[in-house]
Amino acid sequence: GGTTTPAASGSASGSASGEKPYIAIISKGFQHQFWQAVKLGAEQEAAKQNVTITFEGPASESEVEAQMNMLTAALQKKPAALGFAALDSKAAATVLGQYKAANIPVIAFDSGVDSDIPLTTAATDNKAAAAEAAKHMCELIGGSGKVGVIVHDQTSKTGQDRRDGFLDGMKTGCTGAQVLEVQYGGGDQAKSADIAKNMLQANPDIKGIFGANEGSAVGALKGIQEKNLAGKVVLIGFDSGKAQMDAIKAGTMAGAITQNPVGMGAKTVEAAVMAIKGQTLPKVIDTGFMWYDKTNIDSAEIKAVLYE
Amino acid sequence: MSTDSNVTTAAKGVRRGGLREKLQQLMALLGLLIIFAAFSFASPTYFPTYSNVISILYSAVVIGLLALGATLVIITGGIDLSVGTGMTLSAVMAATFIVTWGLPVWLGILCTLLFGAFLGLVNGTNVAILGLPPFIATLAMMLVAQGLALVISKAIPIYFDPVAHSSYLWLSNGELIPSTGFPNAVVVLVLAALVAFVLLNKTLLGRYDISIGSNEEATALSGINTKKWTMIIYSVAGVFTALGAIMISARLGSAQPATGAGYELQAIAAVVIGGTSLSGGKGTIVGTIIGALIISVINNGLQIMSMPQQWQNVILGLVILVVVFIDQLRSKRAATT
Amino acid sequence: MSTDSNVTTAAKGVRRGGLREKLQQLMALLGLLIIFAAFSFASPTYFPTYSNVISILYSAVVIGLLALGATLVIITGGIDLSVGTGMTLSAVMAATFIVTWGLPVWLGILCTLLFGAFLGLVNGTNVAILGLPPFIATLAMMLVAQGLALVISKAIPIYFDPVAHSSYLWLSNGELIPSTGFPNAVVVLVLAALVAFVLLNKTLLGRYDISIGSNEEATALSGINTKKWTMIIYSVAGVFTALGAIMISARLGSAQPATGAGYELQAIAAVVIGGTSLSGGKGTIVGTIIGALIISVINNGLQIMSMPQQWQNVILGLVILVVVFIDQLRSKRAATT
Amino acid sequence: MTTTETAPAPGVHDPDLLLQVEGVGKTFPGVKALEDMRFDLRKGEVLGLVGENGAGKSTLMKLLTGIYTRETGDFWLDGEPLSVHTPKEAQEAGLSIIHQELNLVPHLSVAENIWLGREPVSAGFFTRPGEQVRATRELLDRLQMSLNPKALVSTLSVAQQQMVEIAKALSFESTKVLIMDEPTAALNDAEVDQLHELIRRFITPSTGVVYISHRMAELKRIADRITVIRDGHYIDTMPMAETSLDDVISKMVGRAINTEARPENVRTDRPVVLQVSNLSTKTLLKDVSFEVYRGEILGFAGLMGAGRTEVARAVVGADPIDSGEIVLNGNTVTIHTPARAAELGIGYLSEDRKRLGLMLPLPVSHNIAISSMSAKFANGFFVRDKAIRQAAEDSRTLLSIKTPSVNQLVKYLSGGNQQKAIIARWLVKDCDILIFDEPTRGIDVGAKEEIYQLLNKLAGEGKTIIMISSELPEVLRMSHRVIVMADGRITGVLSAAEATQEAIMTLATHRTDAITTQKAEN
Ligand SMILES: Nc1ncnc2c1ncn2[C@@H]1O[C@H](COP(=O)(O)OP(=O)(O)OP(=O)(O)O)[C@@H](O)[C@H]1O
Ligand SMILES: Nc1ncnc2c1ncn2[C@@H]1O[C@H](COP(=O)(O)OP(=O)(O)OP(=O)(O)O)[C@@H](O)[C@H]1O
Ligand SMILES: [Mg+2]
Ligand SMILES: [Mg+2]
Repeated sequence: GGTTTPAASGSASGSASGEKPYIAIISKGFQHQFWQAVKLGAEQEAAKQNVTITFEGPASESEVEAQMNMLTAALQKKPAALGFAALDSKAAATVLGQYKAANIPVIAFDSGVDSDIPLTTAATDNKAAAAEAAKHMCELIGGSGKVGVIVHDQTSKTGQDRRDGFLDGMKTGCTGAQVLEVQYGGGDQAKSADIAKNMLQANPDIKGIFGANEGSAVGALKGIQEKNLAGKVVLIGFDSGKAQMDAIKAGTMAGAITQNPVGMGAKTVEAAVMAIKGQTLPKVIDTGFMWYDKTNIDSAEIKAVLYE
Repeated sequence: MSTDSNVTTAAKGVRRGGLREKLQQLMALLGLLIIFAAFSFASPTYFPTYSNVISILYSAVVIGLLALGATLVIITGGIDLSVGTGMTLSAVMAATFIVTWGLPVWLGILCTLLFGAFLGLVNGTNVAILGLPPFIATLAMMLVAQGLALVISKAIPIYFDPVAHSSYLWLSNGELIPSTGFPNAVVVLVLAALVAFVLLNKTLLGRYDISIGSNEEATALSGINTKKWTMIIYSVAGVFTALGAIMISARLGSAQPATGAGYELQAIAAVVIGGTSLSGGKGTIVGTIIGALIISVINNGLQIMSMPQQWQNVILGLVILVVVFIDQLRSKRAATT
Repeated sequence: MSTDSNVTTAAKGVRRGGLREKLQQLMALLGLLIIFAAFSFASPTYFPTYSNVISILYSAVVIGLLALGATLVIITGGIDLSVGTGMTLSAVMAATFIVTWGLPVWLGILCTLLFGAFLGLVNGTNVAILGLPPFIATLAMMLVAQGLALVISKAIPIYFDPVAHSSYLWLSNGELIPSTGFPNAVVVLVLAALVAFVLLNKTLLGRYDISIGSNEEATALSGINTKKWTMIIYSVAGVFTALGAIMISARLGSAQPATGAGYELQAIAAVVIGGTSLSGGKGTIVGTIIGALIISVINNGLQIMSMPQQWQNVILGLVILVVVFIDQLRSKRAATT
Repeated sequence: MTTTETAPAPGVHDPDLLLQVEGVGKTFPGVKALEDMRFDLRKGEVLGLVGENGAGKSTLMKLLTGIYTRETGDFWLDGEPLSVHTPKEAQEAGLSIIHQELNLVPHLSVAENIWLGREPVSAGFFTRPGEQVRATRELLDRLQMSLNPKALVSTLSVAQQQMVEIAKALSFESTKVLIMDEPTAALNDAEVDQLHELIRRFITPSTGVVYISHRMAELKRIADRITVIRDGHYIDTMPMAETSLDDVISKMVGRAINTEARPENVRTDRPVVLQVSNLSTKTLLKDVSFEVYRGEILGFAGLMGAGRTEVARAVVGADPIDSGEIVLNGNTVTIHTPARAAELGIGYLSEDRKRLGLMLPLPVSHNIAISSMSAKFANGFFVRDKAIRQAAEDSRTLLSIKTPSVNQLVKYLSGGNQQKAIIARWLVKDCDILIFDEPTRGIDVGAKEEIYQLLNKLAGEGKTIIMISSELPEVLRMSHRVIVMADGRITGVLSAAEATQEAIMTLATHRTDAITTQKAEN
């Protein structure tokens, strides 16, 4: 949850009133650790910039309508700026138009918004990030063999981008490998564990598994462990979290792609403040992604973007 | 004392020309107003504004429409778990008809409503003819519809063209009465509620609905074709679901193949908050609409108050408890006086 | 048998727990076996192996435990929508007790079971004392538990220490009988099912459970404190939910505050597939376990067959329909012969 | 000549009286059910309690047994003030009751129902089914009832369920006062005799029975004294031996009633309306064939479980038939649902009003109108509420249904008035063939006569009536012909002239070889 009462700024330039400007941030979720990390970054930056924020998102990444309702409710509070991670950017077009009409600057984050309303986008290129995972997968399995893919969601933009990025990466960069039918575990670790086990059951010669988010990856790890194959199957994950980091250190997971969620949150607030002040912004703020494994997990650069 | 209160509550109460029932609805409305007033007090600047009231109404539309259909089904003593993903599938079909096949908007809408009726008919057949428990029949439909929505859409949202299908989008976002900010979706909900009200209170369908819900076997022995009517009622519920599908896809400008799961519980909650009994035989349309509004007001109000999100569910849960409890108390008291 | 000698067939009636009922369960088991055989035929190399059977059993544990509690509640004529998020909250509490507070594992487990009983007691109180419809009471609990799980865990998973809490993790992953690959979780499910079986069939709790579900008023008129027993039954269901929480958190090595929603429908589906009637008064533990296994086998089999996932739901839905339909047919036939 | 006893004097609590009730009042919304009610029960006697439908008999008994709370009045048991608030307390004080409406738990067995709340247990929690069945067998043996202790109650017929209720009430060792609210409404004569035998054995110098019934002949046989109430008021108490039935009836209804009218013989020149040939079902019926003439009242007699209800249900399509043919007005018809039967002009009034007759939570008017909803009370798809209310009001007058309003929920009516509401349903529907299964169950003498007259009138107008009844006098009085069944077969057809109690009983107990081949499931 964000800070308490929003600043009563009648206009978009809330800073002029002397009170703290209020920035509403609507994300794609709030329950998962990734979003908690984004929120943390946003709150830290807000404290630094002396603004108040609220941070909310629907319970799951398929609740497009719920996100619309949050957008309209936030509009009632007349924020000085909006940070927005769209579940479906076209669906939001109308409401964003209302924000524009009310002169409220919009900063997109996490994934692009298909519209010219957002002043800038602070996002990870999920496709490129997943392609990077595919590159490492190919290397680690020696360029051939069966690879399983467990994705958290087949309809959300992140889920699709990571899936497609990985599949494209494998197709173009790893022609010797055979990628199995993609399975979806909803990010639920227990479900993903069962999926991984069943994949291994049906394909005992699997060489690698890619888990497209933390829940999928940690679940896959459980499945591999329950099959007593820990360390024998190349497992690549996404994002951080204690379980993944421990597994990488222990060698049961080969490595993972991490984004910079804390940085993403911070950049979003920073951009919003700049927008309130009328400063110009770059069209895209790439918050980046990085590959990490046993070798670099303790480096300062990686440590800075991981969360437990 | 258990028996005493059991029997004595049962023992009490006369229906005086439906006066009590009207009173009961008035009280539910009062509950809604109290919640509204509380939020207005907590956030006087942002909550009780014209535009926020419209936000509230707008966000009640889809759940409201689904709940209307669910009311009719629940009154038979059944339940419909498929309204959420059934809506999703119907929305995908609407987009398929209009976007993929290029049917004219009016025809696409008609086909979608028919498709909804078909889904309902399948539920009704499974319940009435195959004799499956409604929970299972509609749970199966929930799973099947969820899967088919993904299959048909290839798990990708289908977008309406803002120009070519502007009339479709207008159904939700447009304003019949210009520059009032009053979206058509709300008008649709009101009209649908009226239709449901007439169906339930003035037609054979409504009479057989409550009769089946009160005692299906006795109704059948009275010479009513209860199977036929059960199928009709589920089909009509399917039409309301399809209407919900049209409204949500018109609002979002697209058919989202993954939304919808979870809507069924909200819709059923709205129905029950509105005073309809899950054991059948009893229910009102006005109550259902009030139930949907109560959920919508609470969600909106807590967001406006910037309540930390994890607390929102806690409070929603508690408020539902309190509202239904008071409703319960009141109807008990009303019964004793 | 002297009383029976002068009675005609018709006058004798049918006994519960009699041959017919046993036959019925045998048939449900047969359904399970048929599905199993079908998958074995479709994937003879990978499906019918020892290790895969263990996978199936393992993945049925959590739903199975939740379904056991749900069976007891459903037999009263109630429903428990809070088993999913109630499990999540209980898991968070288990981790809080053991990891955060550092209680010894055995004490932490005890506290968790008590906490589960407490959640159930709240549900039971809302139903029996406040007279709320079970659907609403447990829906509210579902929302509250979901919120509280996030609040207490600060929305961050709580990890057990693989060394310090190894005995906790052993509860799910360990093998009582070494190198059989047979996880303790399955043993726990079997024991829990035994306990539930004894409770339902050999104790007053079971007797009053059926009696309340069958005719609450007559039960109360017989001098039974139906409110007290309803509260006890919901509390016991809460204990099973907490046991599910312990099993899932021990398996994952952490309490995940955001999972659990949706598990309730699966648990209820398992109960109903197992032949328990949602209108109360009738149900079996063996049926519920078979129901949980049927769901688990279908999920496992379709994944082994690499069925595209959107089709998995469609097929799961259809199989549920067919299984329950055949069950229905059979029990109707059995009733007429 | 009737001797009116002195009414129990207020304030005097005679220790020789077992139970004394004084000044009891109870009001329901819109209804004053009881006002200044009193009666007393002597030690060792059976007190008959009579009154019209809705007079307040059941309400009084529910007050006594702690189900309702009384507003005014006092009870004394053995000269001690009695104050009970729950059924359990009443039980502990020594008051056992058999309710008018069945109060069993359908999904439990006979034994489980009898001992519900008093189960034999070990360690305070574990049931002992063997012990329980043994105790039940003993009890049933002692009561000479042929019931299977392990049978699920839901699979028993109404009559058998009534036997379970009776066994349950008699299973309490400490019972001093046994209250029976229309215990015989579902029983036939043989069973009534059996029940009376049980009652006589129950009576000791320190116990007593309150016996509510609408069957006067029965009261004459079992009751020592009789108390009449009317409209919630105490009227009179008389010794049974010195009282004539007509006297009781006139006190009850406040006027005289002709109880002798008997229909003329059916004229055989009338056409056959319905012909049923070789009807068999999987459950019970074997080769049932009969025909009914236009304007005939055809009685169906038989013992409990003879299959009369099953014939009716099979004919209207409520149960599947195995083989057989139904010819209606010369045309062979197939009837799979009661809806189809209704379409063809056949209506069926079920014997189990609570489970298969009433929509309890709905108004009286709905319960009356439901069958005719589309035919009479709708303009196309839209319902005409005014017409429904009018028809309901008319029925209320015609059958003198006692209710504060036709909008009253039917569950709040007294048992007999509920029955009248269902009869009204079929009178409104205007069917050519009416199958009435135990139509006068729980209906008071006065109203019964009115219903008989109505049936005669309907028959006179050319309607055909099939009347299933376990009350032999009723069958004898009303039927043009009587069909007797036993074990799923028709064992005889008697003309009005041939039909006597003896003839019917001989045929009803006429066992065919088929019985022995039927295997019992156990
Ligand atoms: N729970 C109730 N609520 C409202 N009215 C009631 C209720 N119970 C009984 N009454 C009314 O009280 C009156 C007395 O009913 P009661 O059941 O005692 O009659 P009864 O003498 O037993 O009649 P019957 O012979 O038909 O069984 C009736 O008018 C009935 O409608
Ligand atoms: N579906 C069924 N399953 C098991 N038993 C049944 C079924 N239907 C009827 N019976 C039994 O068959 C017997 C015949 O019942 P039916 O009701 O036809 O007899 P009846 O002559 O009307 O006698 P009464 O109504 O007095 O019991 C009853 O004992 C009933 O319990
Ligand atoms: Mg009565
Ligand atoms: Mg009968």
